Amino acid sequence: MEAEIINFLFNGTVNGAIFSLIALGYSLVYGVGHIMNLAHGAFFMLTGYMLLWFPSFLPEIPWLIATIVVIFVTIIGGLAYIILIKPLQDTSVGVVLITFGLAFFIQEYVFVLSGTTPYSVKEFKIIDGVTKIPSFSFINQFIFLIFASLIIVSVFALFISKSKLGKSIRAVSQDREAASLMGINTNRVLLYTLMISAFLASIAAVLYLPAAALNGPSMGWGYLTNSFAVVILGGMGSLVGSVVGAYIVGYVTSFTSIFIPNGPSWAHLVPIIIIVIMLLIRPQGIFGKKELR
Amino acid sequence: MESLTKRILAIVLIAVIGVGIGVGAWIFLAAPEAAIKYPGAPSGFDKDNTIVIGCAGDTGEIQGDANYEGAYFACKHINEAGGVVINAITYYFGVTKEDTDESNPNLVPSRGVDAARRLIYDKEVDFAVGGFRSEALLAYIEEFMDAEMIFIGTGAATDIFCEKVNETYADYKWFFRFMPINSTALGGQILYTLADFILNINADYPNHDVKEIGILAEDLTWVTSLVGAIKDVLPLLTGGWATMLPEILYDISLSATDMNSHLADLQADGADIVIPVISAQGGILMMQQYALNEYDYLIFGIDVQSQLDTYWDDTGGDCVYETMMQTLYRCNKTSKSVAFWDAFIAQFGHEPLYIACGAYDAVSAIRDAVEDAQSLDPDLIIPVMESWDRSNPHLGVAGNAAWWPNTHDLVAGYPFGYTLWAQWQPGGTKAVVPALIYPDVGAYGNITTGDYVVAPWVHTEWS
Amino acid sequence: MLDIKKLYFYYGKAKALEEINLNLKEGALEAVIGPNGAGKSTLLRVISGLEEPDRGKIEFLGERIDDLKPHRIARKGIAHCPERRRLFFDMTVSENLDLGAYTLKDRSKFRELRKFVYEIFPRLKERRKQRAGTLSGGEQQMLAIARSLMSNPKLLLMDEPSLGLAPKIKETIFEAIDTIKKGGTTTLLVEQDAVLAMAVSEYVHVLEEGKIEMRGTKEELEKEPRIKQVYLGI
Amino acid sequence: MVKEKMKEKINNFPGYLKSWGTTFIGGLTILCLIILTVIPFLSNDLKYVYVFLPQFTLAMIFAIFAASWDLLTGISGQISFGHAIFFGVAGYICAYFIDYQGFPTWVAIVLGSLGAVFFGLLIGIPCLRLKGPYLALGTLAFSLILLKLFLQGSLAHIFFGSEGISGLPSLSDDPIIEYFIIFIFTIISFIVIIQISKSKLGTIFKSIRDDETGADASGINTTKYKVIAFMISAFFAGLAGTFYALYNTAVNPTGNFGTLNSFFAILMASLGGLTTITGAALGAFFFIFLEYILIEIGVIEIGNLIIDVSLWKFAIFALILIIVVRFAERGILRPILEHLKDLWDVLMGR
Repeated sequence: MEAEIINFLFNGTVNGAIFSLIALGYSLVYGVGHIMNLAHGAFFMLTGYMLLWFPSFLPEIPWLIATIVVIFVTIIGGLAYIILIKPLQDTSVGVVLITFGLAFFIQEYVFVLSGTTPYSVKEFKIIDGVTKIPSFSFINQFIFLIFASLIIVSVFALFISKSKLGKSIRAVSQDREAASLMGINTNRVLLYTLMISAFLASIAAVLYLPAAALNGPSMGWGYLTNSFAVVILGGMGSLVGSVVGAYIVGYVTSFTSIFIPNGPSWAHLVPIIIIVIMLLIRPQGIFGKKELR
Repeated sequence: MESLTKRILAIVLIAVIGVGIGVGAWIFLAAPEAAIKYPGAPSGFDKDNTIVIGCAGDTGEIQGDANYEGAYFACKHINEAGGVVINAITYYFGVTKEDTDESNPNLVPSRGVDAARRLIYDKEVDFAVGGFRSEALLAYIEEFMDAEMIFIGTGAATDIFCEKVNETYADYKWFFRFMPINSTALGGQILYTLADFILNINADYPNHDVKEIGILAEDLTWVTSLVGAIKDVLPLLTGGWATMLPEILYDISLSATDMNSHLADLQADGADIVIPVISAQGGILMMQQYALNEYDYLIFGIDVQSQLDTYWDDTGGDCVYETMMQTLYRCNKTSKSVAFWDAFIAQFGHEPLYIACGAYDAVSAIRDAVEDAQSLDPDLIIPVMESWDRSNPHLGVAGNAAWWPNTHDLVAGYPFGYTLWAQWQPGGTKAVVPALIYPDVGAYGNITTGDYVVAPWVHTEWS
Repeated sequence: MLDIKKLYFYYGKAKALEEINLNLKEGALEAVIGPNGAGKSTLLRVISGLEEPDRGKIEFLGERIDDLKPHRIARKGIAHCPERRRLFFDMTVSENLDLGAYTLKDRSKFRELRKFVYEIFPRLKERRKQRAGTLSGGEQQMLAIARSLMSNPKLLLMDEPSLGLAPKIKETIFEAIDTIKKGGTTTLLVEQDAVLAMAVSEYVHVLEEGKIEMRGTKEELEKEPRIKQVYLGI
Repeated sequence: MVKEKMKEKINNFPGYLKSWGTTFIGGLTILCLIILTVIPFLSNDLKYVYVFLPQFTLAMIFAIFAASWDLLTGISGQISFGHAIFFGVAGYICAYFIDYQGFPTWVAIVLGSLGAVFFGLLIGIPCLRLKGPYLALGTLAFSLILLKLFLQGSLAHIFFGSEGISGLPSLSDDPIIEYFIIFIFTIISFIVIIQISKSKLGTIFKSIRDDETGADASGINTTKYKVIAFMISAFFAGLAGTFYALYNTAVNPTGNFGTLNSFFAILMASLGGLTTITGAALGAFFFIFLEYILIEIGVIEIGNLIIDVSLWKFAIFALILIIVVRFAERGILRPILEHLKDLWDVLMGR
C-alpha cells in the first residue's frame, strides 16, 4: 500500500509537471488571443522527432542539439502565427481549421520521414539512472523534470507579472482594444505569446521524452486533449488555473490508473470526462471568470 | 463586337476543357493495361502468362512492406527456378501491391476496401496475400470473397476469419491462413511455454519462490481472450503453483509515466514474471522503464515490435533480456529456414518479419497448389490446398503448413505451426531459447540457438 | 493639430458618421455633445484607429493617420480614454498606470507624470496596490483618465468620463479635466452631460445622427433655443 | 385552404421547374444531375465500375455527412467538432441490428438514423449551455469518450471492442445499383436540407446563429430550436453513417467514431463554403477524388528522387487544407459559381 501511494504521488506529480508546462502555453495563447491552437500538441511531438533527426547532421552534443531544436520549434510557432493564424484570427472556426491543418501536416510529415515505429531518444537525458528507496524507485530524469517544471513555471509567472512584455501580454488578454490604445502592438504580443507557448511545449518535450519514447506521429493529440482538460478545469486563459488544473488532472489520472479496478484503461478517459463535467457544471473553470463576451 | 469575341473565347475555352477531360479520361481508362508492371516477373513477359500475386498491406509501414517483400522474394525464387508449368505452358509469378492503410491509428476501413478493389479489378491479380490488422481485414476480406479469389492471410491472428470459413463455407472458402497460428492456439502455446518456464526457473532459484505472475496488456479486443486464458489456465498448468496478480489492461495511448506507474505497481505487488501482451507502441515504453528501473521481475510474453531487428536501436538497447514469442528466427525450424533467412537478409538488408515469412510461404504454396491442380481455377486449387493436412503438410520456411479440415486454419504444434521464443541478449543479439513446445534439436537440426539469460539484477535479487 | 475632413464611416450598411469636419487647435479643449447613439464614441474610435473610416481624411500634426493601426496612432501621441473605462481589471492600479506609459521611454518623465496624476487623483495613490476591478466606479474613471495621461499625450480623447457616476464624483472628475486643460494638454471631450461639458470647454460641436448639426463657443450655443431645450434643459 | 394552396403549388410545379431550369443555378444543378446519372454507364471496364465508381458513392455519403454538419454549424451556428458521434452511433446501431438481430437492411438503416436522432437529443441538451469554442470542445469530448469506450477490449462484450462488427451485407453487390441507391438518397437529403435552410425553420436557425439574445428576446424558444437543429443534423449524419457502414460492410471504432471523421465533415463543408450546403458536396467530391488521384499517381521518379505520392497523400491533403482555409475564406464554391455565372452570361450573350 505504501508503495502504491508513493507510486501515485510520484507519477501524479510527474504528470502534473509535464501537463502544466504544456497546458500553460496553450492556455496563454487562448487567453491572449482567443486562439484555440490545435497544433500545440504537434509542437510537442515535433520537438521529439527533431531530437531524433538532428543528430544525423549536427555535432553530437546533446545540449547543443536540444537548444537548437527548442529554438527551431519556437520559430516554427512564430511562423505559424505570422503566416497562418494572424490573417484568420477573427474567425474562431478559421483558426481551428488552420491549426488543425498545421497539426495534421506536421503529423503526416513526421509520418513520411519516420513512420509509426516508436523510437528512443534517451541520449538527451540530463540525469540518467534511478534513485531507489526500498519500496520504490524514482527515475532521476523525472525528478529533474518536476523541479525544472516548477522553476520554469515560477520564472514564467515572474516574467508575466513583472516584465514589460509580461504586462502587455496580460493587458492584451484582458482587453485587446484597450491594450492597443495604450500603444501596444497586439499582433506582436500575440506573436510572442505563440512563440512562448511553442517554447514551453518544446521544453516540456525535451525534458520528458528522453525518459519516455517517441510514440508515433500521432502522440501529440493525447497531450492536446490533456491540455484541453487542464484549461477547462482551470479556466480558459487563467494561468494559475492552468498550473493547478494540470496537477489535478495529473493526480486524478494517476489515481485512476493505480487505485481504481481496471483503471489503466480508464485513465485516459478521465481527462475527457473532466472536460465534459466541467463544461456542463462550470464552463468558466475553477479559476476562470464568466466570459463577458 | 467585344461580347462576340468574349463569347467565342468562352466557347473555345469550354471546348478545350471538355477535350482535356475527355483525353484525360481516355488515357486514364486505357492506361492501366500498359502501365501496370509486375515486379518479380521476367521483363517483357506477357500478362496472360503471369500469375499475379496481390499484396494487401500498409505500404510504407513495416508490416505491409514485409508482406510485399516476402511475396516478392518468393516470386523471384519461383521464377529463377523456371516458374510453373500448367498444361505445357510456363507461367511466371509477379507481385503488385496496394496500400490498405491498416497501421494508421485512425484506421479508415474504406481505404482497405478501395485497395482490395484495386487489386481485384484494376491490377487484376490472380491471388492475394496480406492483412494484419483484424479490423481492416474484416472489412476488405469481403471484396475478395465476393470476387471468389483466393486470399491468404499472412498477419492477422484472430479466430474470426477461420470461424467464418467453418460457419459459412460457401461464402468464405477462398480464405486461408498461413501466418500466424490462430490466437486460441497461440494462447495454448504461450500457456504451455510459460507454465514450463515458471516451474523451471523456480527450480533454479531455491531461495526465491517464482510464483507471482503479472499480465500487462493493451486493452484491445485481440488480447481479451488470451489474457482470460492465461489468468484461468496458467495456475492449473503449474499445478496451482503460479498465482496471478490483477491484470493491467492499459489504454493504447498511454504515456511513459503511465507505463512507469504500471510497472512500479507490478513491482509493488511482488511480481516475479510479467507477461506482456502488446502489439503496438507500448512495448518500447515498457522496456525503457524496465531497463531504467531494473525491476525485479522477468519479462516474458508477446511484444510484436520486439520481433524487429531495429528494435534494439529503437529502444537504445533497453530491450535487453526481454523474451518474446517470435515466429521465425535464424534456426533450423524447417530445412529451408536458415537458407531463407540468410538469403532474405542478403536481398533486403534486414531480417524478415513474421509477415514476410508468411507471405513467402503463402506464395510458394500457391505455386505448388497451382502445379498440382494444373489450373488457375480456385475451385480446383482449393481442394489441393485442403489436402495439405497433418499427414501431408506443405513444407515452408516458417513451418510445415497443414490445415484443419473445414476451417482453413493452420494446425498448431510441433512440427506444424508453432512459435519460437527469442530473447534479446547483451550486445544486441537474439537467441532462440528452449521452450516446452519445441525440442532443442528438431527434425532439421538445432532449433534453439542459445540459453535463457536471467537479467543480472533479478538474478542478484533472487539468489 | 487634429484636422478631420469629410469623414464618413459605416457600420456595415448603416451610416454612422457623415461628412464630419473638425479642426482642433493646440492647447484647446473642445467638446462633442449629442444624444445617445449619435456617433460620438464612434468618432473617437475612428480617430484612434479602432475603426477604419470609409472615406475622408484625418490629419494629426500634419500627418495622415486614418490608415494607421491603433497602436501606431497611440505612439504618435494620441491617448484615447475609452467609453466605460476599459481598464485592465485584473491588474493593480500602478500596473494600469505602467501600461498607460507603455510608449514612454523616458523614466524620469514617467516618474514626473505619475506624481502629477497622483496629485490630481490622490485616491489612486492610496489604492495603488489594489486591483482595478475592486475600485469604485468613480475611482475607476479616475484611473482611466490617469492611465491615458501617463503616455504624456499631445492629444487626449476622452469618452463619456461622467457616465454612470454620482453627481459629486462627476464634479471631481471635471475639476481634474480642468486641471489637465490648464496643464496644456489638447483635449477632445465627448460627453452626454451637456451642462458639464459646456462648463469646461471653449468650443462645442453638436453631433446628431452622425452629422455635426451645430457648433460654436459656449456663449453662442447657449443662445440657441434648441440647445437650451434639448441639452441644457432650461 | 391549405389543401388548395398545395394543389396550386403542385400544379405550378412543372412550370416552376421549367423556369428554374433556365436560371443559372437551376441549369447547373440539372447538368450536374445529368452527368451523375450517366456516369455509371460510361464504361464497362471493371476498374471503372469497381474502383472509380465507388469513389462517387463514397463522396456522396460524405457529402450528406458534411451537409448535415453545415446545417448544424453553418446555418444554426452550433459549432460541432464531434459530428462523428452521430455518424458512428448510427453505423453501429445499423450493424448491430443486422448482425445480431437479423433485421432487414432497410429497417436497420432507419433504426440507425433514428438512433442518431436520439443521440442528437442526448448531446444537444447538455450542450445547450455552451457557446462557440466551448461547444466545440464539448462535442469533441463526447466523441472522444465514445471512441475510447468502443475501443476498449475489456468492454468488448458491450461495445464490440476494437474489431467492431463485420460481415454486413452491402446495399447491393452491383456497384452501379449501390451507386444509384446512394445517389437517390443524396438528392433527397440535399433537397430536404436546403429546403429546411430556406424554410421558416431555417430562418429561425439563422436568427439564433446571428444573434441568440435577440432571437430569445423576439419570443423564439432558442432552446427548443437548438435541440431541433441538433436532431435534424444528427438524422442526416446518421443516415450517412449507416450507408458508410454498409459501404464498408463493417464498422469499427476508429473508422466510424474517429475524430478524423468529424474533421472531414468540417473540412469538406468549409472547403465548399460554409452555409452553402451544396458546397459540402463539392468539398466531399474534392477530397475523395484528391485522395484517389494521389493514389493513382503512386510513385513519381524524378531522376534519382523517388517520391511515393500515396505516402504523402495526407501531408498533401493537409497542405491543401491549409492553403484553402488561409486564402479562400469563403470556401471555393461561391467563387467558382461566380466565375461560371460570368461565363454563362457570356455564353447566353448577356
